[in-house]
Amino acid sequence: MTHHIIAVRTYLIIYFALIAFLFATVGASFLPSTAPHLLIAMTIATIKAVLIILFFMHVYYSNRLTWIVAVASLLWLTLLLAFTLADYFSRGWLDIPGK
Amino acid sequence: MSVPAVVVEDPPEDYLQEHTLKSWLLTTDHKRVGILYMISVTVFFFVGGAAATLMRLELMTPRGDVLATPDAYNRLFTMHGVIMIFFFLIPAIPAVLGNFLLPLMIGARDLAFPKLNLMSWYVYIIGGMIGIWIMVFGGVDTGWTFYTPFSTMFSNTMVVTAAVAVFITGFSSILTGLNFVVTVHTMRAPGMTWFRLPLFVWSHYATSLIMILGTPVLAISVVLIALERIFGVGIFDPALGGDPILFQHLFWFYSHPAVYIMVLPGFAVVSEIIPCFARRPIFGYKFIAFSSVAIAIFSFLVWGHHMFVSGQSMYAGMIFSILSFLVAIPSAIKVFNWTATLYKGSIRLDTPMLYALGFIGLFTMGGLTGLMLASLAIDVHVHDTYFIVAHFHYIMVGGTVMAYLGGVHFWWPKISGRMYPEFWGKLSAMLVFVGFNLTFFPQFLLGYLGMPRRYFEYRPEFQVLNVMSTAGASILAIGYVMPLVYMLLSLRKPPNAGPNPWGATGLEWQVESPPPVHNFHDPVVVTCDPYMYSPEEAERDYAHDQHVRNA
Amino acid sequence: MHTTSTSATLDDDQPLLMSHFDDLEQQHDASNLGMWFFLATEVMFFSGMLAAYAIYRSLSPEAFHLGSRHMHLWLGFANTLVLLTSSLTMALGVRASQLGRRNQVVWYLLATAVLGIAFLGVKAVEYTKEINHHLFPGKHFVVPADDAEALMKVSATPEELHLNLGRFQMMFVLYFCLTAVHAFHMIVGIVIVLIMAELMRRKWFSGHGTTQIEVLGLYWHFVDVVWVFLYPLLYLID
Amino acid sequence: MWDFPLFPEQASANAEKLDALMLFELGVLVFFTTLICVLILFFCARYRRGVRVDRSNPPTHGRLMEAIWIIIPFIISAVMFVWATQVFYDLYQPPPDAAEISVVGKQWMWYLQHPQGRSETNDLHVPLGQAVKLNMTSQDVIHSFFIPAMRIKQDVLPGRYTSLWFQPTKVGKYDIFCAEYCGTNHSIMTGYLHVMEPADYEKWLAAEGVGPSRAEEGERLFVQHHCAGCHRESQTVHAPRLEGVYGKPVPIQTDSGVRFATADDRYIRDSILLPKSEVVAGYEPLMPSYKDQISEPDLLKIIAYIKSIANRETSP
Ligand code: HEA
Ligand code: HEA
Ligand code: HEC
Ligand code: CUA
Ligand SMILES: [Cu+2]
Repeated sequence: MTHHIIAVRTYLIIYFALIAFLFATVGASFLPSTAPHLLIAMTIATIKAVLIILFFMHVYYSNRLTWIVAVASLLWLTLLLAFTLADYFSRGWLDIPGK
Repeated sequence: MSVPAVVVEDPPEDYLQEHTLKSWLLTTDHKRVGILYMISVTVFFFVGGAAATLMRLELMTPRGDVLATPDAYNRLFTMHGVIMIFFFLIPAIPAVLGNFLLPLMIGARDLAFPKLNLMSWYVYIIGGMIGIWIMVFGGVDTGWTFYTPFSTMFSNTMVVTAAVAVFITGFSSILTGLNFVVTVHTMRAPGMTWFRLPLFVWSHYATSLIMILGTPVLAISVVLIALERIFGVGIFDPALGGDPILFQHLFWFYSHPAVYIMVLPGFAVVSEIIPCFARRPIFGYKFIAFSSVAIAIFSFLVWGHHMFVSGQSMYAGMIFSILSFLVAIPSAIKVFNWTATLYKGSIRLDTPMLYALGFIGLFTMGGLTGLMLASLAIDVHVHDTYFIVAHFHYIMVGGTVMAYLGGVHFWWPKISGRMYPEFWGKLSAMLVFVGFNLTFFPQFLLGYLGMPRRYFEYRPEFQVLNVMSTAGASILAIGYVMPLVYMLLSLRKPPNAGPNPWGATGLEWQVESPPPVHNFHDPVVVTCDPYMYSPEEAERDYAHDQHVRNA
Repeated sequence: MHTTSTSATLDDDQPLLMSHFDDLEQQHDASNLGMWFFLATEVMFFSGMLAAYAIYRSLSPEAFHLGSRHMHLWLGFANTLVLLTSSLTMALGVRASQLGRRNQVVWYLLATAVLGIAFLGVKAVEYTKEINHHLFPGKHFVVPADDAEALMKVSATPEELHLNLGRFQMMFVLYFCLTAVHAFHMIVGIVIVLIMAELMRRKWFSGHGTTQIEVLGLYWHFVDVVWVFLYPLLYLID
Repeated sequence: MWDFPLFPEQASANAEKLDALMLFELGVLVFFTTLICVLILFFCARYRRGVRVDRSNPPTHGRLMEAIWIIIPFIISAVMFVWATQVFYDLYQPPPDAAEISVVGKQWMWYLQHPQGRSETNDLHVPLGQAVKLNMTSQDVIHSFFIPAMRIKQDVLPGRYTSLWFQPTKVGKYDIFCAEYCGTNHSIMTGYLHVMEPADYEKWLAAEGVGPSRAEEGERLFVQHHCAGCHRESQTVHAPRLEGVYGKPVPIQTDSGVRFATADDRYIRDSILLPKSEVVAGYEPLMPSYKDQISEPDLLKIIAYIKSIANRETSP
């Protein structure tokens, strides 16, 4: 039962990085409307989430199984989104109502 | 690291010894929780079966006559579906046999979270009570699929209560799954490597993955239904900007994988019974093991095959269709491997084996009709007809219920310490097989003829086939009541089974029956692969026995 | 939790081993893994609503855009800040418990709970504002006049207009669902944090409660991660 | 009693194509089921305990065997998929000369409207050989339009259109079913498809049948054009209920104050075509103009509908 004990310094660095990214998201939302807002916002959110998961939740120091569980749960979320959206986006392809 | 000293007062020897009600209701012993589940799912099975009986009676004639109103019929099939699926079949094998056997099979003293395990039973019972409450005080008439906007805006029955019941029961299934996965990962005995696990454990592992990843989606979709009804906000109602198809996506994202929650444990049981009664190692262990996990993963990618004519895009339909074919292949692998396991065996046709062989035949048939449904054009015709009803009863009743009964007969000596009467066992297995086919085979014909499902009244030309089906159902009913009776009667005798009546391998057979409270007396170390049977040795023993008997 | 077996030595630093585990490492791993799998179910629980969000937003971007203008961007910002900070205090709490500093753990947990409550307070303020503006979906929902007009401009046919008006409400339906479910998780989290703090104070846990606090930390950070996504999705559509 | 059907009638080209595919898949089913059952019975007989046979070295795995029984099902599946998808695809390629019939499902009946103007409920008359395309929508819940003899089915959704087509090849009377569970009387939401000789069909068209009344059709249009979305369950939009409006004085917002206008045919027509001209007091001018969107005959039917609910209470 050996814990990897993370230095306070690391925690603080991550924390301030998170804050910086928070400012970045809000800032980005004021960009002119031509910018790819959704993309930027989601990229930043993902980075933030990854930082929290890796360090606050110690995944970076954990065994492979924890990695797999963490990644798999996100993968499943994507599967649900991808396949459902695939239906909605391909609906207009055929010029037949209802297909 | 030093292990702290543990002072345990001498526990009572076998797990059944304590008799107080409290000792049952507060138990954290996985074996006792398994028994609690066994009693409760049996009750629900007969409640659901009673609903089926009434439905079959109603369908004897084309006009509505047995039940007073179509609403009564609609409530019946909804309750039949909800009870059979959520309160019977999903918990049946995992929560009864899985709970009882999983720790024994991997050489653990209990599941990783014993209290959570007991809690899952209580959660299940609360859900079940709400379910019974609904039946008594009004019922639900949406079908077990809860399709919107009927369920949210039009039905004036107890949909919200039903949503709550399903939501709660879902949690019990999540807890069971969580417990199993963690147990398999962390609590295997020394030497119990992944490829020494009995296939029962592999299948339950795969089942648990689906429970963990799928059930929450069902939970949120019924929550959304409840919210939509309570606040009138139209998440799925086109009148308010919603899309009813979205509900179907969310529902089937769980409910398709859920059909594998129902059948994988059946595979688990059959994979134990077949090698034991063929007295030889199972053929293609790794293929069977991996195909379970493959099914668990790919089952999440085919849900749209329930929606081919729902108005989903044609391209999505094609993707879901081809993926459905692909997910059928791991099932094919299993069927062929089981069959190959009979080759060069020394086969005994005891009751569990009869059930297991019945399972293979009926599952094959149900599965192959599933392929017809996965074929887009055919599904257009047979969708929502009795063809579907026949398909899923072949797999769920012909398949899983058979496997469950086979498993109960197989492990009954272990669970109770007593043998059941072999003659009656065989008779009931045959009755179930015959009755089953008579009930559900005509429904394939009805379906292709075009009789839609969930019909209270139907066209007169369908009557003959319906009468056959009802006749079959009554045989089936006898076949199901019999084991209940003789199993209960067998409890009156003193334990007579001995630790290993079948001469099976597997850790659960190494301890006495019923097993001791802490499962094992000495630390377990596993040194060999599973299913180390030898047909030749079995033959020699048999010849010897015959010899002794004749002398 | 610790009645099944009694430790003879009662060594403070040594966690108790429950009778069905072989050793402490196994016990610790099981708890940790259990929480991770539980979090996987949580992800899927949110994913149903996120799927609804993704679909409706991609079908009616204007409606969602207009809806999000009614969210209180700076309140949300403040709340994100609060929540990130609470994650930091939680992480430090976990660290303290790993080092066996019980008093520190109590204080960090209290700080976490206070920040969590602050978050809920701000959320409550937002909710009141929205409800007062008739933006709570249901019978009393009113599409503000200028939004209705804006939607009229982007809709080619009456059918589309009708749809867009519905989708405008949908934005709020999803906003309330997502944030309420998130808030519910916060409430559960805060209650547990407070209970744990009290138990820590009473030295109830063996082995400094490290396993318990770690597992709690995982849950708390997860709730934080959810918010990290919700904030841009709900407040920052521009 | 014993002459009951075992196979549904074949009354369209699609039915023939589909049955061929079905027979193929049935062959696959029979083949594999028999194979498995025969093998099981054979092994059980041959290797039954006590029977003297060679049981030495039972194989425990076999790459080749596994490969065979993965690849063969795979190939068969691929054939099924391609074939079925082909038939399915054709089901969504209506010929350009198809007659378009509009179908509206409603708890628990079908409204059918022919292009020539004649409409009927639950029965559908079509001429032999003429391709027919159905444009379908629902007024309430999901229904599903199902003609077994044509082997076609399609869900009918509220708030959206779906379509279906068929070409009848045999004169006769065939079942129409609602296949999606839709509430109490789902099982009697049925009807008949009458496939007629073209000449008979012409005669039938000419005869004045008893279709739905104008007001009933008006109600259908009222839903179809989304009026009901605002005027019935006005949740997102604050719009007046139309029950009991016809013939009553209506307060109209003007710059200076409120005046009253009587809700007669003219007023209703203007409200639909030029809604901005007279805005009811207390409401936002949200109603879109339906100018050029609704044909004159339809407009009359809608007005007839609004008239027909003149005596109904305005529900809260
Ligand atoms: C335990 C439950 C269970 C299981 C395991 C399955 C397994 C399968 N199901 Fe089934 N299904 C249901 C329960 C189940 N189903 C239920 C309850 C419904 C209806 C729900 C409702 O609407 O109420 C349904 C509905 C349903 C539909 C939707 C029909 C419709 O509503 O229109 C479809 C469509 O594709 C389908 C397909 C399949 C397929 C391809 C498999 C496959 O996994 C089958 C795989 C097995 C085999 C293929 C047999 C073994 C193989 C061989 C012997 C070798 C030969 C193989 C090949 C040639 C490939 N099922
Ligand atoms: C595990 C799942 C499961 C099981 C085991 C069964 C078992 C049976 N089902 Fe089930 N069925 C479903 C799951 C299941 N069903 C589902 C999901 C649906 C779809 C619902 C929907 O459309 O929403 C369905 C629908 C369904 C229909 C279609 C209804 C319709 O669409 O209109 C029919 C019709 O025949 C039917 C019949 C039967 C029969 C005869 C049995 C038999 O096997 C039952 C045998 C058991 C008994 C006969 C019990 C014996 C005991 C007694 C008789 C004692 C009675 C006691 C008292 C009266 C006190 N079922
Ligand atoms: C997007 C919402 C919307 C749609 C769609 C809509 N209406 Fe309206 N309607 C309104 C509103 C708001 C008013 C009140 C303001 C006004 O008079 O313009 C109104 C007013 C009316 C009135 C006058 C009511 C009275 O009390 O005098 C009639 C008649 C009417 N609508 C008929 C229809 C018909 C017929 C349709 C469909 C063909 C339709 N509406 C579609 C929103 C709508
Ligand atoms: Cu309409 Cu069923
Ligand atoms: Cu499925």
